[in-house]
Amino acid sequence: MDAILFLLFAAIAVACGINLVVQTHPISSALSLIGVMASLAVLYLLLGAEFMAAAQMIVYAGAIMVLFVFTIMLLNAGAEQRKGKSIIAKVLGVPALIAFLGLVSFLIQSLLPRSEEVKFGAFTGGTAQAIGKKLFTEYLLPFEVTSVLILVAILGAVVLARKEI
Amino acid sequence: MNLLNLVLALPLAGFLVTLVLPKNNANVIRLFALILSLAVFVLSLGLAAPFHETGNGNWFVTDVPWIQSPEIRYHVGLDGLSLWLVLLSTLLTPVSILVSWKYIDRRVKEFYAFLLLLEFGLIGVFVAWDLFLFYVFWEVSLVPMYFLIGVWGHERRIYAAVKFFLYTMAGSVLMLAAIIFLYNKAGTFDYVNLVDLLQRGRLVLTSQEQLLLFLAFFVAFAIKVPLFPLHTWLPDAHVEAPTAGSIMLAAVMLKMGCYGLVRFCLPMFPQAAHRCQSWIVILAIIGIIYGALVAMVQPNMKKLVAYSSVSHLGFVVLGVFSFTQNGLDGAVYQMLNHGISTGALFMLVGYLYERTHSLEIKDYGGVSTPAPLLATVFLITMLASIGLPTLNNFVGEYLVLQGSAAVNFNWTIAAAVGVILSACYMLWLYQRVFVGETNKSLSHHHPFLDMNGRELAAALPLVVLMVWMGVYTKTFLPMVSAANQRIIEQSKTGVETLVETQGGKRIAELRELVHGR
Amino acid sequence: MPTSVPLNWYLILSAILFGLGIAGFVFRRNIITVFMSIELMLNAVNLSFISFSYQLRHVDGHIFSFFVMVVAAAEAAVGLAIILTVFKNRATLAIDDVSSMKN
Amino acid sequence: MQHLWLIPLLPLAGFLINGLIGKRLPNFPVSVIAVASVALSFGWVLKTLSALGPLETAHVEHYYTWFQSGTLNVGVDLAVDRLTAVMLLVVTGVGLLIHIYAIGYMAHEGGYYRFFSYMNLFMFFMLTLVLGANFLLMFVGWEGVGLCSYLLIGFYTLKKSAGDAAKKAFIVNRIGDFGFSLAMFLVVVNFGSLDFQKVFDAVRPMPVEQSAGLLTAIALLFFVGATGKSAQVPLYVWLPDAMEGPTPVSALIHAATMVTAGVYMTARASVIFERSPMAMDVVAVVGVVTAAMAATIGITQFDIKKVFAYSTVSQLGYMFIACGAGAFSAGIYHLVTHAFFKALLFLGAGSVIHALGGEQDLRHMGGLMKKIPITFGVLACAWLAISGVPGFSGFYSKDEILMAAHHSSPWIYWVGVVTAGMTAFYVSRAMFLCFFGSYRGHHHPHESPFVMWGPLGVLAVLSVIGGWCFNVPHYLAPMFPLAEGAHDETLVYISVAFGLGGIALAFLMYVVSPGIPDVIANALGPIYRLVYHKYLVDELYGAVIVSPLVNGSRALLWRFMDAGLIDGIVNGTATMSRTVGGVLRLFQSGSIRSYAAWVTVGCVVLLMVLGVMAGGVQ
Repeated sequence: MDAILFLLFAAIAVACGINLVVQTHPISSALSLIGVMASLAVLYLLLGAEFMAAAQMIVYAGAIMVLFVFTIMLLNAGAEQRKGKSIIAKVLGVPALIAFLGLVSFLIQSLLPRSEEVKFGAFTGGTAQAIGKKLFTEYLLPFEVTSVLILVAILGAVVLARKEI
Repeated sequence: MNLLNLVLALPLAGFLVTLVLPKNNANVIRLFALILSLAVFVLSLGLAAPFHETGNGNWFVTDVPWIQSPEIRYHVGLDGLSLWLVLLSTLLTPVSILVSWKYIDRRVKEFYAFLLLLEFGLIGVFVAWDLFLFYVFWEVSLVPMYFLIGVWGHERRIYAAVKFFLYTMAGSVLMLAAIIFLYNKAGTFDYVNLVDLLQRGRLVLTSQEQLLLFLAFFVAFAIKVPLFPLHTWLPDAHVEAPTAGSIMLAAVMLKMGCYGLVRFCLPMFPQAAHRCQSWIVILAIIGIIYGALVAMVQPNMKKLVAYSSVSHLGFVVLGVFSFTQNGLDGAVYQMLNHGISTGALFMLVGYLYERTHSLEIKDYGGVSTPAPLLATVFLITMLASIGLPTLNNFVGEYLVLQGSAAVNFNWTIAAAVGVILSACYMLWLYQRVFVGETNKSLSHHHPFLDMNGRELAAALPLVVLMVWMGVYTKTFLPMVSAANQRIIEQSKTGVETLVETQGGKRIAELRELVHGR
Repeated sequence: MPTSVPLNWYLILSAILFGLGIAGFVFRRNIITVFMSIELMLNAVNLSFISFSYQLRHVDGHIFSFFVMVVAAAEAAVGLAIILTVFKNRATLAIDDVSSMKN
Repeated sequence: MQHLWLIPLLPLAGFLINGLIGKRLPNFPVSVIAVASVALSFGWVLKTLSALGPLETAHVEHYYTWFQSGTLNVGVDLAVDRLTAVMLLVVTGVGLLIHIYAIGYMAHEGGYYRFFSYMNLFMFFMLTLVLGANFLLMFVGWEGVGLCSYLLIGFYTLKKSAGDAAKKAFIVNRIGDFGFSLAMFLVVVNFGSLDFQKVFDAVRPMPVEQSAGLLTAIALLFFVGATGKSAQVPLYVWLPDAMEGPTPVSALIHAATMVTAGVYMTARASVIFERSPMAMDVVAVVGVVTAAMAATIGITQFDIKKVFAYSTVSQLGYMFIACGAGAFSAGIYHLVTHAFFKALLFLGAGSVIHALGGEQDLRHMGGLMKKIPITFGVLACAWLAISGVPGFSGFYSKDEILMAAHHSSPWIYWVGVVTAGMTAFYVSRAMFLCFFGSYRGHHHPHESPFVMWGPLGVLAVLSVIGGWCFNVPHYLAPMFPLAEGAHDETLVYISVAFGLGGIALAFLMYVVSPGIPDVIANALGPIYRLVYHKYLVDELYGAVIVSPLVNGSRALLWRFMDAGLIDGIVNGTATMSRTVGGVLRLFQSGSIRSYAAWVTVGCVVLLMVLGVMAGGVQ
């Protein structure tokens, strides 16, 4: 059962990934990115990371992708004009990509040959409660620092996007 | 504030004050620089006093901590070896200032400031007993010479200045690495402690380590000497440098390299020095003959004298690496003689340049008719430089050859050929410039004048010294040979420890070589 | 059909997604798409974090990917603001026109 | 304490006075200072020798240590023994006469003060050479006289040939000094000191070396120095060219004193030479070869000074034959008599040239007997002396040498006798061409003033009575034991016969029928031309040594090695660093996509490396 789920959602993720790369219009690649994120959320669940799955859907897919879509809409960015990419890039591009991915996967396979089976429910450590405990004890400092980071990012965004520059 | 610190500090003070002086009237600056350098010279004469009573030992020693974290001390002192080199630099600075009275007309202030800074650097190099301090002064003396060549030089001055700088820098960087390595191993920069540790075997360097350290120091000094393959910067630097620059470069700066060889290479790395003796001596002999032969065919006067310096300093290296008392005494004495005679030669070539603005020999001819005094002074200087007895170079050359004969007579035969060649190219130069009909082109600028009072005043002390050092060496040599005696002891005792690091046969051969017949 | 999947498949998936991210980052011409492929790469990294934390059975991996998410958010905000200003000044989104850094 | 230092210091004082303030003084005071200093020095020599009496052993005076380094201690010490006494008398005596003669000869030449200051400087160095008590002080004088001969040969600064001749003389001398200094190094290395006393005491007990050993090496190297200074076969080329200098210079330096320094040194170091038979043979052979060759060249020359120059080279060869044969006292004896009649010959020639207003070519002279009788009378004495006519000084000393030569190796005797004949021939030829027959010149000759023929007269007297009056071998007996051998009368008659034969032949050819010399010259053709052009030795040296050295070092050493190779490497590193910089610059293209591409390529390479390593680890 787990395998089917994994294969299904892995396939969806890869398909959306390719679609993101191939599509000309940014809006469609944005949507395909949302697809990838959703499938990843499911995989997180498979790996027992409920909080992360939720966070993924809410923060990533919900907030950041909305921001992307909002920007694309705001800029009314049209599809990329195909400025005559050099033929080699087109011809060589795809096979090179496949070769590269194959090489990487072979590499991982050879590096970690006998990894354990992933069963749903084998590791239920990823609950919000466990993460919360760890977050506010061991990782308190990074937590505070990231809050500052977020603040800075907000200020930056506001300053940058001002009218009269 | 003992005398040595005063003699060292005054040029630095002079440098700073000159920079502050008003830029417009040059004479005030020239006068100030001259008076200051004369004062320094007179004071430095006082340095020789204790040596005349006792004959050797270290005097005017000040040993004050300077920097704490890497334990660097301001350890300054004077012994027989460095005494006369200090006096050489304090003597030649006023002479160079006098020589460039009219020669330098633009940016006068900076010129004299750099000259005084150069003097400060040079004196520092010869008196520094702390390796780090020595390295600092080594670099300090490099900078003003770079500007002297680069700013006031002739056409290709930038190329020459950069080449000079990079050559010396490459060498001195190696030396710095060696100094730091030594510091890590011994924990001190102080030369006296280092030699003491090495001698008593408390600090034992493996023979491979010692060889590398020796080579690092040796390359830095060989570039400065300049030894045969590393000499190509000298002719360019000389041709492009102004007269004062040439005098200081030839007379004193080349001695920094030779001084370094005697002071650092021999006592600190005796085994390595003995192992490298043969190929270094061969390089020196090649330098002697090669320098002389190439000097013979130079069309440019300054290049000729520059190559003659390569030849003369080949003698010094031969003397140093013969490891005999005679050879070392001769080498150090030859350093002083070469300073005087080549300094005077460059001064006179500078006078000729001032009159005709050309250094090519073919533009000259029959100068002795319009300028007999210049011709006679040049004759005396030339004779001194080719080693005529009763003049100064002869004693040095004789002792060097004598020292090398004690070790290996073939070296002496080869090196003595250099004495013949030096006569050839010098006489040929004198022939083409001074004898025969007067060349018309000499006086088409303005009439070819003879030496005036100022020029003679600059030349006279050197001529007197040439005769004095040649005839009565008792005022100069005893301190030098006392200092050398100690260095020979240090370089000899060191060889005992070499004994067990190498195979049987080699031991007998080395012991026999060192203790001589 | 095997009932469960070995862990390194997850890693392979993450690598593939990462590769796709790089492809998009390198070949695409539109800044926003490039930006999105970077997000994709970050997601791929998150996946590998979580799969490793599954293997090690402790939650540090999750926290770390949580922080990655936070950073990605901050980065997205600032990045999009920059894209806005670029668009306002240059009126183009193609990467190649934005090369004033040429020496 | 005889204050020997006064002898050399007086001429030095003369040099300093004339050198510094001579320019402003008129001629007369300059000459007074110069001659007075030499005369005082001569007087002091006489006083010292009379005070020291028989001089059985050397009288040494130490003044100060010149330099001291380790065990080697070289002091400024002067010493007088019988050999030095003889040399002192010759140097100061003949020197004084030549100085007086020079007053007249140089009267109307420019640079009067410069000439006399150099002459005094020469006297100082020659006296130091003779008086020196160690090899190094002798070397000081040795190089010093070389310097003065350079200055005086090149006295006429405007004449380029004079300058070149001076340079040639100095360099050839320097080659000789090269040998001398090498010998000194060997002496110090093996005997630890340079003082004559110490070295000779160390050498005396040493056995006579059968094969080439240490002493032979030292002796031969000393002899190289002697050939350089006394113009023997390999290094004689500078002496004929030295005639460019004024005639008093030729007389003083290139006849009487400097060139004899080599013979004096060989006699001084006789202890070493006697213990190496090989070296003695080399000395004798070089002597005889030089004598013969120089005599043949002398026959063909037309310049009167060149004839006498080659005669000097030849006579020096005789002295070295004597030294080679072991009869050092005979060599010194001939040195003394030679100083008299050769100085007289040169000064006489000078007086002839002076009379003819600078004419030196024998072909433009003739019939001067009537015009300048005094000069002729005086020269006649020298002519008979050098030809070995019995009763004159030359006869005594030359026969001593020939006896000794016969005693050691007969073939040298026979070559010597033939050369004696040739000597008589070429001197007579010069005399007949100059004084007999009709006047071929276009000047109107006038007799020289008293100041010139005065010294000539004294020298003439010395040339005549010098032989039996100064019995030098007898005086030097304690130093050089006389060879007992039978004084074979027949040998003397043979040599006298050759001498007179030479004169008669010359008389026949140049007075009776002047046409014959040209006939013989054409008959001999190429041989004559070869000998006339001095066996082309100068050209040979030029081609074999000088030009390859000069051109070789210009093309090979300077252009290729220095400028090409070493500078090439240095500049090469500079240009290489610039090109590498240029390539790297292209990376900063500004386009984000190229950066991205390079980042990816970097990752790929990294991955591959990891893969390889991982593969390896497996």
